Amino acid sequence: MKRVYFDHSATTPVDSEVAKLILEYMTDKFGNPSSIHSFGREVRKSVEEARDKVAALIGAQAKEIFFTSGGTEADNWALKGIAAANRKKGNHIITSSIEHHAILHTCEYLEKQGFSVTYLPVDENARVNVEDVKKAITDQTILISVMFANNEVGTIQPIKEIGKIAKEKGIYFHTDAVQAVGHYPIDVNEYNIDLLTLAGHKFYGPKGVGALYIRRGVKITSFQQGGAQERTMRAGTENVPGIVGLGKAAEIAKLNMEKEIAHVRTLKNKLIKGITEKIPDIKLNGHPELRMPGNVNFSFLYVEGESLLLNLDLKGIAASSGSACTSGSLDPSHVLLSMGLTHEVAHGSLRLSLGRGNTEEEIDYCLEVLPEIVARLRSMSPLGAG
Amino acid sequence: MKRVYFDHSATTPVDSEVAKLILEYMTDKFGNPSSIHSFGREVRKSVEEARDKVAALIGAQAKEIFFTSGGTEADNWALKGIAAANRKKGNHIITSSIEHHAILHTCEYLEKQGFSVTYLPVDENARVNVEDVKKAITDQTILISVMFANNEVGTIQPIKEIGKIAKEKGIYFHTDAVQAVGHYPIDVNEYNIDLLTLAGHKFYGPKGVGALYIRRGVKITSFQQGGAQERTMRAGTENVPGIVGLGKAAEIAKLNMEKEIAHVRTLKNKLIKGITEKIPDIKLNGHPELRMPGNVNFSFLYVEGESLLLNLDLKGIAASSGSACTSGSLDPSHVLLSMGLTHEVAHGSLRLSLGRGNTEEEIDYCLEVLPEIVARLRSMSPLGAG
Amino acid sequence: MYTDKVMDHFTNPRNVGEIKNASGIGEVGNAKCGDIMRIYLDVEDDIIKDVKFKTFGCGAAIATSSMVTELVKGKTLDEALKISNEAVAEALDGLPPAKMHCSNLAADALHEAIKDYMQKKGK
Ligand SMILES: Cc1ncc(COP(=O)(O)O)c(C=O)c1O
Ligand SMILES: Cc1ncc(COP(=O)(O)O)c(C=O)c1O
Ligand code: FES
Ligand code: FES
Repeated sequence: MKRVYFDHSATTPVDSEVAKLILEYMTDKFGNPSSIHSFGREVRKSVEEARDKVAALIGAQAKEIFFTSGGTEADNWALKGIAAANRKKGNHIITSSIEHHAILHTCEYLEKQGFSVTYLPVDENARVNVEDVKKAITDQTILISVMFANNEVGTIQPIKEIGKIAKEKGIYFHTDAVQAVGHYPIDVNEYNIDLLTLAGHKFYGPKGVGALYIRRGVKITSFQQGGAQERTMRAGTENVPGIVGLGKAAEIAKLNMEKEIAHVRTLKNKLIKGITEKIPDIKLNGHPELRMPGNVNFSFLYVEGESLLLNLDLKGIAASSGSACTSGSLDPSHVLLSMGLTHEVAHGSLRLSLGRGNTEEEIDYCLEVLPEIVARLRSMSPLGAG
Repeated sequence: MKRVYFDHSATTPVDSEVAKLILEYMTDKFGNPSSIHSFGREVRKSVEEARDKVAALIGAQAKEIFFTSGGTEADNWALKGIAAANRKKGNHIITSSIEHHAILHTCEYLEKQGFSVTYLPVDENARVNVEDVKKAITDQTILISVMFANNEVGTIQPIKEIGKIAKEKGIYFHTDAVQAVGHYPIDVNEYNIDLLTLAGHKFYGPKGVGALYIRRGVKITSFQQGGAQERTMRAGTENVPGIVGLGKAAEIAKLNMEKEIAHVRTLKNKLIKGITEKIPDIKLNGHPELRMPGNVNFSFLYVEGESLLLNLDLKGIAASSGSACTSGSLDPSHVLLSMGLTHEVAHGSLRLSLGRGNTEEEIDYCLEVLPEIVARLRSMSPLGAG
Repeated sequence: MYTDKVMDHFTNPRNVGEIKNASGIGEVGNAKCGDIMRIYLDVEDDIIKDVKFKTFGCGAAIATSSMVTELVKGKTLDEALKISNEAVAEALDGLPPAKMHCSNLAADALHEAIKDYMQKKGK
């Protein structure tokens, strides 16, 4: 059967050049960068070259990049590390209500440790209001953490404006840019970002490796104790193949970004247009313009997301949903609820996230099968016109 | 030039079968295990099969294995997680003075958080005395953490005896088995181990992945907050290729263990015999019998480790040393000092750690070049017989 | 994730639809968790002559709805009342643990429909 992958926001395949490089660093260049012999020295150099490449992708300096085991670790580190190092200055953190769980659950953890957290609301397009950020600031505020782009609905936040406010007030600004890095131009200096989270597996790099950008001078504690790796800030034998792969993925992303944005955006527009024309009673979730180039998210009224997904899967199409049933929790997506969707409508959401390998034919195929599936499920539904 | 790798305790090359599998899971089976579509389901299954294999290697149940980003994370998690979850029961931890920095520096971190830590001494062979463990226990003791085998001198600790004591007293017992797993038979039930750390890159698996074994019923907090991965105990998108690779490495290790131990032990004995016969004024570090099958560690009096290493490296031989100069710190190895070596003698230590790929010819080659190098360095030394 | 039987009932659900002038209608579930099931009964002489369902929900919700209609068609009301949610899950060769409580409500909907019938008949 034809297999169509429309779930790039969940994870991406590893670029074939990246994979080849990783293979080389597993079997030939397998040394430990802490070793002083030739096996160690050759990989130490490669790790530093990868650091340069990751830094270049976001306009940072190499010394400001610290490799982690992924986005979740970097998010945990940013929040807990800033909290621990700046507790004397204050105990208040500002974030948004639509962050990834790696941020939200870490905030809940910090609340138990005595920190106080403001969860900013969002509008119906999932955007944070810059005025709300200003109003939330107190003399206790030590950190603002707002994601660059949302993983479910793709909405891009007013990062530049928030960065400006944070800078003026002397408050650290962290952004979880896991969904944006490699797919959208980012410059940490232009945006006044102090800390930034990225993860390899969201832009054709390997799983199990990510990075935290920490602006020089930011006060933060180390995350894991042990050896002196990552300039004593993150102990543990470096995941050399992963790091080298991340570097390569960053290099490729920077090189091809414009071309890929154009490609993915064309497909996205075609898909949105097709769905809108072919299927009644739907709602586009997320901001109509300020959204990630590859993100398509619709709610199909009277229909539940998991059954939609399973039907698409039977046709070979891989997608994702904000329905509770896909996550094993009771409530549907906190993002969709924060945007003001009712439970029913949130349950009927479908995310199709496009990537560089997708084609027009795949969009056509999806536009062929999706209307039938929605119609069939609606004919079974006790809700709505049904 | 001939390149000889005698630094398997630092890291190992990835087994070629393991590497092939990892490649497959980067490019073909690249799904996110949390996804419910076919790309997700196929890898979810592979992750669980890998868990079975890792569990089988140490006699655990699959549900007791939690994947981490490596040995350091697992060590940090074990100590901090037990400390946080059992603080009401007590605030005392027992460990040894020759642990890896991933344990020692985490203990120092916990001391700053109000915990009290006993660092047990070791004898001249780097062994902990079981009576010392007993004496150190107070009614506040919540955890004993003693490594299975030491990374520098290879000494194997009285794990079974310590496990018995811990069980009798109702105290949790953690062992950092990073050096032993895959190279030495371990059964967590026979040894009464409650928590065990392992790392893939020490037994021909990938870097950037490890595991913490947590016996069912042990009270421990989660390590990273975020998604519901690893049964909510360790958030973050699973490093699927790494985990699958770790599983394969575990399977291979279990299958070949006896054969490999025999192979490596033969080489080790030949190397120890050769060095002893050919070079005067040396000292074998670590226990003469109770040591890892592939570990050779000598101090060469009147000689400094880094210059020894660099000279060996020039001849293509990769080794390691307990000299301060190789680690960037000022003091030489805390392990060698704890064993009672003087600073000078500790500085002259050389570790040659053998692996499955090494050959008799490589041992012969080393026995050919090493005596010359030592003699040359000694002729330059102001110390000793010079 | 789902057994073959679940997938069979999910992809080819039996007895989907409504019954005009049904003898009894039962509805359970709530939108919060994402499951709403409605069962329609046509009862004659205490025997379920016909049964139909409409369901908004996940794969498990649709499959259990379909299965329960198959189980009760032609049965007496007493027999139908004895069918439990667990029995429905079992008839499908089991459900994933997370789905057992959330979407395994089809027997409840059936019982509600029978109750509705009884009330209408003034029993
Ligand atoms: C916005 C966002 N933040 C954080 C994460 C967590 O990253 P990872 O799962 O790679 O640890 C993800 C992806 O899962 C994400 O989409
Ligand atoms: C005994 C021991 N514990 C812990 C570690 C740390 O493991 P990793 O560097 O893979 O995080 C190592 C290896 O470096 C080790 O030898
Ligand atoms: S001998 Fe030179 S730094 Fe130690
Ligand atoms: S619809 Fe939510 S679990 Fe079934």
